[in-house]
Amino acid sequence: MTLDTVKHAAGTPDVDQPWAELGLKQEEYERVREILGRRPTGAELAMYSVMWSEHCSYKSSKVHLRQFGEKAPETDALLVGIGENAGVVDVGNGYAVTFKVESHNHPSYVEPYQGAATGVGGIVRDIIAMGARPVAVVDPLRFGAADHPDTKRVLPGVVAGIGGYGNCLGLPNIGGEVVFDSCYQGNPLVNAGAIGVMRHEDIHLAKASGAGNKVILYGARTGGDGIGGASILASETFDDSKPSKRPAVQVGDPFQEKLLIECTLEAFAEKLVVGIQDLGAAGLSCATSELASNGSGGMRVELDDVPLRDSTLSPEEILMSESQERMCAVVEPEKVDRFLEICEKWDVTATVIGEVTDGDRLEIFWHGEKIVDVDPRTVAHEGPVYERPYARPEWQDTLQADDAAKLARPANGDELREQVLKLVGSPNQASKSWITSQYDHFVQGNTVLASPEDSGMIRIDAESGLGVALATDGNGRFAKLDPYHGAQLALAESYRNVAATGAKPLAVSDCLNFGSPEDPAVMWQFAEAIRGLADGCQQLGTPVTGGNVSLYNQTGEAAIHPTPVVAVLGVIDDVARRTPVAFAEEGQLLYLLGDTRDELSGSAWAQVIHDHLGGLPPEVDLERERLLAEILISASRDGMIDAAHDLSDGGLVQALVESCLKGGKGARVVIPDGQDPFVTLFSESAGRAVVSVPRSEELRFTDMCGARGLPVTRIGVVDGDVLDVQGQFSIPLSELRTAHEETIPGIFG
Amino acid sequence: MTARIGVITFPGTLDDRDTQRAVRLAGAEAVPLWHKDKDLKQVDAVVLPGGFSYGDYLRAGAISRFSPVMDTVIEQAKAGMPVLGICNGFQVLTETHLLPGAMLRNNHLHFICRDQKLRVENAGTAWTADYTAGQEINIPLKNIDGRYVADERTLDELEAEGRVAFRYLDVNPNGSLRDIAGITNAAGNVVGLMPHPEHAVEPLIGTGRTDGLGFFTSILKKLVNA
Amino acid sequence: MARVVVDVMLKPEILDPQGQAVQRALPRLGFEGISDVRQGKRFELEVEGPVDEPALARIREMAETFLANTVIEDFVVRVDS
Amino acid sequence: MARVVVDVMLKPEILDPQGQAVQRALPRLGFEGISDVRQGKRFELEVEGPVDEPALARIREMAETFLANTVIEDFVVRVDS
Ligand SMILES: Nc1ncnc2c1ncn2[C@@H]1O[C@H](COP(=O)(O)OP(=O)(O)O)[C@@H](O)[C@H]1O
Ligand SMILES: [Mg+2]
Repeated sequence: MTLDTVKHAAGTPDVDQPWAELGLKQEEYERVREILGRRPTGAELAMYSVMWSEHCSYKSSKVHLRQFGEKAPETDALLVGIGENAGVVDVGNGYAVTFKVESHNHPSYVEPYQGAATGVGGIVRDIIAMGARPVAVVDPLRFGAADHPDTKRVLPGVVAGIGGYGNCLGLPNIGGEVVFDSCYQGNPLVNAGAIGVMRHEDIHLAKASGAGNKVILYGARTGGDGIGGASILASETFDDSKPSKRPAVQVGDPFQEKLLIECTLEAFAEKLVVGIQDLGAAGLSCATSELASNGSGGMRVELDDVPLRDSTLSPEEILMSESQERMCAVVEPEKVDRFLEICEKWDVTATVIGEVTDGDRLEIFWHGEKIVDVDPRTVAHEGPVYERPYARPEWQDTLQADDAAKLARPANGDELREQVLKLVGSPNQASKSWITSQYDHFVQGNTVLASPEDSGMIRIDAESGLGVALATDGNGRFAKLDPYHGAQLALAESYRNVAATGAKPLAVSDCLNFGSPEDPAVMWQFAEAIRGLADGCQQLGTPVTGGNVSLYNQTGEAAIHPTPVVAVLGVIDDVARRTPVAFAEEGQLLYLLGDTRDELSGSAWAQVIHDHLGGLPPEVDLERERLLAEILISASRDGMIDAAHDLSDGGLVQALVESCLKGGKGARVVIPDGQDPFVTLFSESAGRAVVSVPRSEELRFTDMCGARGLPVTRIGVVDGDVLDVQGQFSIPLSELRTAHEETIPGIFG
Repeated sequence: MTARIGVITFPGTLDDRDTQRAVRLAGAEAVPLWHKDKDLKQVDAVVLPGGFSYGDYLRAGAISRFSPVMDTVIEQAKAGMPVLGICNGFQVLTETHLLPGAMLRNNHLHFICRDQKLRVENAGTAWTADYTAGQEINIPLKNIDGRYVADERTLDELEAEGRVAFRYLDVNPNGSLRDIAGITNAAGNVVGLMPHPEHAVEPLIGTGRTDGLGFFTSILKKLVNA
Repeated sequence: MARVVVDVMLKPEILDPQGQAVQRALPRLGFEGISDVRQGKRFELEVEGPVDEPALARIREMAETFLANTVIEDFVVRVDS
Repeated sequence: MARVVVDVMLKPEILDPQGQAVQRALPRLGFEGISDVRQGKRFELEVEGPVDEPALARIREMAETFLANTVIEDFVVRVDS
């Protein structure tokens, strides 16, 4: 076997290369040849093919994602925006927070435990790479129907994987979502988010500069993980005798990652790091080309120096391996010894594999021969960009015309009662504590709020009480009915959730889960969702700081519901002022904030009672959301409310049940004059929340709402151990508790 | 003069910084100790905090037990130095045989994180003097290998000698024999338990209760009055 | 009653963090000369009735679909003697 | 290079919920006739040098002090052939 060196490639232009097997299109392969002025070597082909994949290059989504930058609202809070491993936001007192949500959907379907575990590992490395200490994780999840046998395989594995990895890493899990819908049957969505905290001066970027600086690879040894593509390359073209039995599944080692966190933070603290990049998708191909591309010079890498777990790996495989728990740092020569010492202290393998050069090429050597010689920008940042055709699907009109107004509604108190119990016990509305109790909420000793609360909240400065809140939301049903407004509803809900805890929403990250971009209908959903989100963020003044796109979530012709998941980060000056959801004080007054309209299309009620999806989602009024948020934040700061719960899926009655059960107190509720009891209880109108107000604060609170023009309606009082809706029905808390809490363990326990 | 309380960090320890904070909140000085050092830096007592040292690979606590620092801890504990093992720290203490029995996978096989009610059965140890015997406290529990087992003879002996220090109330969260949540050695200086007192020391954080602070005030008083 | 043993090990190319952690600890404990450690699972099944070829075939199927996760693990079924 | 296997099983009197969970699931998956399942660990050690009696004695010691916790577990050391 001859090594496919740059020289060899130049002399053998006609060799057949497996570009198609590696997922490149003919034009893309031609472009690589054009860029290089010759055919690529096997190693170069490996790099271009992974870096130009949809996952790494965003080739279908780029043209739309630009709007997040173009429409970005004016803000002083953004320290690092889109384009880095994660965005960074100023939260005051010299602190900066970085956060991001990512998907690990497909791997989690193949191997739920490891897929989900390595999803957490990946997002956490993005946070470390910014210079921050990770302080919490969240996990927005979507599965097929709860009672489908495959869901019993996937869900417990995913939950155990997220817990197994996050718990072992010492990161409190403070929020997330669990949604069941048969559209996710073959395509569960496993999104994972993380937050990190640092001082402003500790921000680090993925960039290699300063000729002579050393490139250090540290963490796990490189094995044959996740390189299906490279084995095609290795076996079919270059060495037919070699078995192409490389695992596509990556196994996580959270213990190794914990060491990686500690040793990286120690190196940051001693100012040893010039640039840093985590190794995720596309492994070394990505890390070396991105570092070099973002930096000022070139880079030279000796691939022989990469520590291997499997000595039989070919250079192509080493470049493509997705072995977990690895990082790449650029370090000044005189600091290398100290860096290696810190790694040694933490028992982390670390090796100098190359250096920054004053040229502008990325050159990679193997056994002394040059096997890669590229302009790193062409690999990392100048990949193909597609303007995929998109078109509003014909069925959209029919779907929107199929309004929930035609569905039979409960006719009396008894029927309402029955439907309330059915709703709060349905898999989507039921308590998820069987899942969340498998996650550590307490580790690090700074958790102020964790699930089930409207948002998770972490104290970041014990002295001042400064804290951050994070909520994630997405409603695929609404987005299916109207992707533009569906995305805005996800944003509005997440924003409202943050405000409900008393934190001021600051910035947004998102994870856009869609079907195949090659389907114009899906592409339309995608374009609409981004337009909606970008417009919404502009209006709310919360910039998108980063995120992730997951396409091809579909089985055959059937795509998942378009599912933009939106994470909103908020800040609170003093966590002592946070507002929980629990109704804990008897005698406090319950107020409903906002307007309730007859909006049941796409609702949880329509799904649970009628298995129906059609019509238009609830109206979006972002100015109202902003006003509601201001009121919730002021009320929390000034001690006017003791509990708050935003209204979303399941409407008012769902919120009441959750707040009552959490606090162990009942409520007496009166349907406002002239209102329809069913609509009052089940409508999913946006821009609403229910709050519990101490009697002493009633006037001050209602005056404030009145003065600012927010509709406020007294709907009852915290009382007893029954949820009593006067003149309609009454349900003991114990019965609600059974309905709400036994569903999930009943299916998965 | 206040007491110096060492908090050991093994690779994979997670609750070391929280434990240091709890020690400080109680008014003592927290001294970080590193697993590779035999030297205990003249501390008056040692806490082995929670976490997943060495990833809990092989068995929880099995690899840490052989750290250099543990040689000294074992020696000093036998000489009477107060030692508290929380969660993973408790697992390490059983692996060293400073405390009898062993910790196994929870009977339901899941990691569990919950507010756990306990009864303080023995208020005479170095770490529980600020509680009263029979007092009920509520502190977080979080583990996957929390099922305490020992043979019948050992269990009977523990009961007879009052060495069951804490018992689970309301729910046995993991199948521990005789609802045992924590135990002490015969001298009362070495105590181990699965739940986490260091996560219940501030009113706002975690469960919002401060029922765990007593562990740290108990030891402080004992050391300062000694 | 016969005992059938099913050994389940991670495939050789799959990372085995547990085995690695054990191996790294050995020299510290004074055990030299072990160049690799892999950790897997061992199941002991008590089988009612004769352990003939059909019974073994069923157990192999059980191992394949349930005891092992063949995405990442290999297994061996054998009768304990 | 020789391979030595160490099997570690919970002592019979110790409750084995993992084994039980497997056993309980079997009938649901259509596997009848398994009256008991125990789940333990299997270690495969690659030994440099000859696996003679002194080497085995060292491995037995390693199993006794490290690979197994003899408060709850029994172990068996054997040379893989
Ligand atoms: N949906 C999105 N919204 C906003 N930013 C996005 C989105 N998808 C990707 N990005 C940004 O594009 C950049 C590249 O993303 P990615 O390759 O996933 O980063 P990484 O490899 O570090 O995880 C990142 O800055 C990321 O935040
Ligand atoms: Mg990254």
